[in-house]
Amino acid sequence: MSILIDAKSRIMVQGITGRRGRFHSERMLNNNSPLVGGTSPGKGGDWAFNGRIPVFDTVKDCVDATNADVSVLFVPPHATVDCILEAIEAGIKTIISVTGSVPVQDMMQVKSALRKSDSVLIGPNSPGILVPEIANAGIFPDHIVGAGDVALVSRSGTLSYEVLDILNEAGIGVSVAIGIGDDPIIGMDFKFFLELLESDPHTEQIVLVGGPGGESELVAANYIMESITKPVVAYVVGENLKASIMGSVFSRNSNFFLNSVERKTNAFIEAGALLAKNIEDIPCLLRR
Amino acid sequence: MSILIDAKSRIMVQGITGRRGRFHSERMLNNNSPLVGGTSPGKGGDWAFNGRIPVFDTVKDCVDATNADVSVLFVPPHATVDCILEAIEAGIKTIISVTGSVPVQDMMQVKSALRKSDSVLIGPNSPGILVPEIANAGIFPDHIVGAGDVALVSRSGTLSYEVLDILNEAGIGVSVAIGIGDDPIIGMDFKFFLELLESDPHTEQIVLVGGPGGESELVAANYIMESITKPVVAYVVGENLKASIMGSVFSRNSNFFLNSVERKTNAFIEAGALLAKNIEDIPCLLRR
Amino acid sequence: MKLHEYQAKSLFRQAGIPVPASMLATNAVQVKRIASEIGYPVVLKAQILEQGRGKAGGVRLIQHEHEAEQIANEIFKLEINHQTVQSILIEKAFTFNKEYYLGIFSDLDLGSPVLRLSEAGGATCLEKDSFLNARMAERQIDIDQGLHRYQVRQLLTNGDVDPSLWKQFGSIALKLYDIYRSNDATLAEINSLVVTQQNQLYALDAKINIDSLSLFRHESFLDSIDPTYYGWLEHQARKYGVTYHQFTGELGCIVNGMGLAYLTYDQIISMNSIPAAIIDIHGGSTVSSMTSSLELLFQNDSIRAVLINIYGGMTNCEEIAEGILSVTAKARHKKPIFLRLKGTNDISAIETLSGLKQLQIFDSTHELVKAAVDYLKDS
Amino acid sequence: MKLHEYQAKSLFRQAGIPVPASMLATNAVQVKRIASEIGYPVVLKAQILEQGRGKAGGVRLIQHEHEAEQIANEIFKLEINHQTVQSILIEKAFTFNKEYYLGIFSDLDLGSPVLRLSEAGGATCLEKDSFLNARMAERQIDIDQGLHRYQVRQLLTNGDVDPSLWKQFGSIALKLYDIYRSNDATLAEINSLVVTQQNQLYALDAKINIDSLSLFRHESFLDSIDPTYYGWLEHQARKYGVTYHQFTGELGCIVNGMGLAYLTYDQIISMNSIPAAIIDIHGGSTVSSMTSSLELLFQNDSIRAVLINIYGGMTNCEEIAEGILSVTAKARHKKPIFLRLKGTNDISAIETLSGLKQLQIFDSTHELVKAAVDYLKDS
Repeated sequence: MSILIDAKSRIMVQGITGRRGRFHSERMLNNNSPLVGGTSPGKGGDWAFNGRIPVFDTVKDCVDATNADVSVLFVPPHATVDCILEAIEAGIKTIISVTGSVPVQDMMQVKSALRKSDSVLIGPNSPGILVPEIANAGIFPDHIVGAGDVALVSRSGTLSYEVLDILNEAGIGVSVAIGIGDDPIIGMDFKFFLELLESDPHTEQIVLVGGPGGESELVAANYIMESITKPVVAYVVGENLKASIMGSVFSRNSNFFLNSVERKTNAFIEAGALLAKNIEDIPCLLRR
Repeated sequence: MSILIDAKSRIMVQGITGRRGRFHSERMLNNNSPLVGGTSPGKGGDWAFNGRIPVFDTVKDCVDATNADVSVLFVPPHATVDCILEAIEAGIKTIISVTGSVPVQDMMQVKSALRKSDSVLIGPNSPGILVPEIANAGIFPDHIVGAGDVALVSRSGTLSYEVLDILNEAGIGVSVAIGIGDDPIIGMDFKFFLELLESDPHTEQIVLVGGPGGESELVAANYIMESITKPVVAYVVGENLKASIMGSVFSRNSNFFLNSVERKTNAFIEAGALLAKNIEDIPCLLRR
Repeated sequence: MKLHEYQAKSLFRQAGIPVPASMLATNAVQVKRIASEIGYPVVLKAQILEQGRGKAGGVRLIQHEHEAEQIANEIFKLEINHQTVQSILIEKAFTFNKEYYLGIFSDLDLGSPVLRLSEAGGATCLEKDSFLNARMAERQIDIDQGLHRYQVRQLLTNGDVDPSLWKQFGSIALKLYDIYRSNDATLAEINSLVVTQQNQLYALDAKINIDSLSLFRHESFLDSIDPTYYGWLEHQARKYGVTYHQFTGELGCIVNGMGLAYLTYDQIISMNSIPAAIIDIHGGSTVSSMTSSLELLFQNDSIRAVLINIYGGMTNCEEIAEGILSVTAKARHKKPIFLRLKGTNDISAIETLSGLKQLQIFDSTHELVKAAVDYLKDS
Repeated sequence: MKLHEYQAKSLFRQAGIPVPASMLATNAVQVKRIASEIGYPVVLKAQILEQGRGKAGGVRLIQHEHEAEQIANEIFKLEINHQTVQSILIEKAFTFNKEYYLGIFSDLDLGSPVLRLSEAGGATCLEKDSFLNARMAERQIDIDQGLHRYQVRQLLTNGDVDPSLWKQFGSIALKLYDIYRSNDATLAEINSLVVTQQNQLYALDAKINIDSLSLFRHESFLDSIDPTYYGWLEHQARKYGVTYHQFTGELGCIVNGMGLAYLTYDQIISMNSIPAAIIDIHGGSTVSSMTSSLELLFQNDSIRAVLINIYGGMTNCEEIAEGILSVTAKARHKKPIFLRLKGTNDISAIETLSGLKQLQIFDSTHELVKAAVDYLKDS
């Protein structure tokens, strides 16, 4: 059980007949995620996976027929804004964009549409939401971790696998693992998830994995100080990157890198979070 | 006393130093309308009319200094959308665009902004709001009519003068006269004002003056039937225009003229309004 | 204002909407030369702004070179609803399997653009009944968010359009919307949008109306206004910032505001007469717009009397009086003027006009119209 | 990606933002000829994409013809931060009274464009302290509603800009925003915007960065990518859809995802080593992106070993293995490979790699990096 996705969730996939969409939908079926339908414009009326999953032309058609309330997107970057707006209009509650590398101004339009709606966007460039034993709404590797009471919120997808792997080795299970997305602009930030996790009865401790660039971690640290009572373990990758290197080598946007990793780690320490210096240290910082 | 404007209203003028703005602002001062300030970008800090009225660069500055809550626009058509959006953002409650001939797509943007705000837009191409003995927020001729308990809502500006003149000749005064605007797209329609007038304690009877084109009168007739208990006298100009003439001669938009004057007059009769066949008949249809 | 088909197609071509190869000609010899370049069969299309040019013989298919000049000459001789044909578009003839209608228009009541798609394209689809009977779909567009592909897809799923065409429909609709927005159009329409045997969509016709209120930011369109369509008088009036409505009678009218225009027209018709013209000088008019309008009416020999019906709010009556005086001061301008002048500064305005012999002043629209109509009947 | 000044100014000119007369030259003789055409004094500006070209001598004022060739040659010989000068913009020299900064940039945290105006323009205004100390103002722009003149006016009223310039400021800001929007820029900036003695605003410099994620809809910019700036390897990598980060060491790395790139970098540095390159093949990578990336590293003689750190979610590990096999099958590719391969389909992927002698497989990032760094130290 968890935030955003639970036993009653009904998941659909936008782009279910594409190469990636088909592959990961089939995985979802095999790991017993509650996949109820998908879209592929022009293929409405077909059935995928040996007649198990209906395919629709539009998200609206799929929602009308299946009551889907979570949608996972496997569509090309240029189609992402269109598919997210379609999902918002169709009333999807939780939209997960696995697709990344979405143009910045497209995402600005999406953010504007989100503000006027009740939908939640995870990503773009998110591995999705993993709730062990309930659903793998996205692309988390199967069997990477078991159920438990630690929640993981990570900016990077691959780092979230890395951390889940380390937790699993240490015998720790999770209530939920969320990749908030590692694109220049994403839907929901750390703070949004911290707020949900604070009141989630299935979560006792929180692991937050951040990185360089932007101020999402600083906002999160401030929020932890003010409003989070559950123990938080924070890890920020990129400690050896200097601002000069980030600006030129890992270049996305020079302003974006004004907030250094050091500033972020200090903020977490001040906020009373436990700071993991190395990624391998996370398990021993969790209260056992 | 009246709707939208009362003794506590504070009126400002956007474009107060332009030819029209200066002329009509001075008239407002002379007829004791509560004019408190105006804008003219670049002239902030000046005083107009022998130091009686302060001039500001922006609507925000004017609102901060004078608490203006009504703004009357005397600006060129190409600047209208900009000035209306500025007034909305500055929190002006009642925006009156005397300027007309505003491009259609500009007004579409304005309508969208209005929907997200608490502001009310009268016009464009409106003579404004006249509340005898309180304020002439716009360009109604001075002394055209006295105070009374009949409200006038008219699409055309010049026709509203015509009707007020006729009422005045018949010794009838008004609680308020409103020109809703005669541009292709306007802010508030007949229905909006009918709703306010129904609950206005100073209004006993309503005169509605419509015209060809659009469906605002049809919506109003339906609303009168369903929700208006006060007596309504309706007059729709253009009875001798045929759709073919309107489409080609008085051409604005052919779809716009699908709803003929005859359909509108019939709708008002069905709604229980008293129909004035000629404009001169209006006084004798009002209950004395 | 309406654009000619060739102008609209040029915008389509720039935006990347597929259109058949075509060129414009202004005489029959040109037509023949161009047709040979394009390759027969070709379609000749009269470039006029009236609907129904097809029924009037303004659109002709040419199979062979020897027909070209003669048929072109026939088209150049056409007069369709008082319009003559100034130019012909020569277009590669197309064979197609199916035709659709795709359009975006400004819905003034909604205050939004609307996308409309119909499976009945072609000349008859605009007739009201057939349009309503055909399978069609509409969708309001949020002007802030613009048009998105999924919205086009949603319309397409309501109909019978083959899914292999959906992407093309989406691309064309988005490009049409860009044209609509960037040119301040009130209508941008493809009728018909056809499917070729290669399963490609092509815009066979193109219709674009530009919001005339927006022309200050699209000055290039002002150069392309077709004087044969608007008529010389309407064209002149536009330049002065006033609106000229032409009718067939002998009474020239000047009013301020559409409401007063409608009222004056209503009353003239009620008295069994008909105006020659109604010029709307709009609110806030100036001395020069009054002067120019009055000159236009005085110069027109078929106009025997002038009616001026002004109720000034924004308009300052003194400026109206000044305009009347400056025009009537000229010796050749002696047509009788019937005036009603009320509103802002009316008393001082009427004083300045007191010495004018050709002028009669009235107090109400009704009295004004009656006097003018009676004068024309009696003289 | 950054545009050159001359490219940005060409966009300015098309949009109607006033810029001084200028032309591009690629050799000193051309420079002299163009300077004579434009008329002295002129400014020569090295077209390179690094900041600080002024301090490095890349911007020179030329008063007389006899200096032109020599100074041009001096500029062509410059190497600024490893970049050589391929072309020079020759621009009419301007005398001006005052300079401003005007820019629009994408604020990634806000998820909105931001308009920024500062009364301190010029080369130093970008240095952080001077920028913050100068009078300046910012305003978030609603992407749906766009930028409006009143918003620019509101910024101007905060400052000391002469009101006679406000209209020009408004027009230029709106045009700059159009450029920003229609080209998917992340930055569109005028530094400095100067006031001439005739009280006209001119954009003396122009800087535009295009969102590289949007290049699929701006293909013309792809042709204009400057290979001297991105370097040949970065340029190749872009074509394969992967991102190449160049460093100075001997260990070539391939990872999927920025997080893993940072982690791998962190750990290499912690062990007192440095990578030669990190290639991010992103999530959902394919056999071909893996193959191309590995080829790039193998072809580089300064790279002595390859580290591959993949945790597949979207990425199917089987495709990674296939890529490794296809490259190592070629005889000349025998550099040692240190691999960590986990995630989707990892077991079957690792099975297919079992016979590969040059390959060592590890379970965690830490073990992987340690083994690779130790290898380089020991050999």
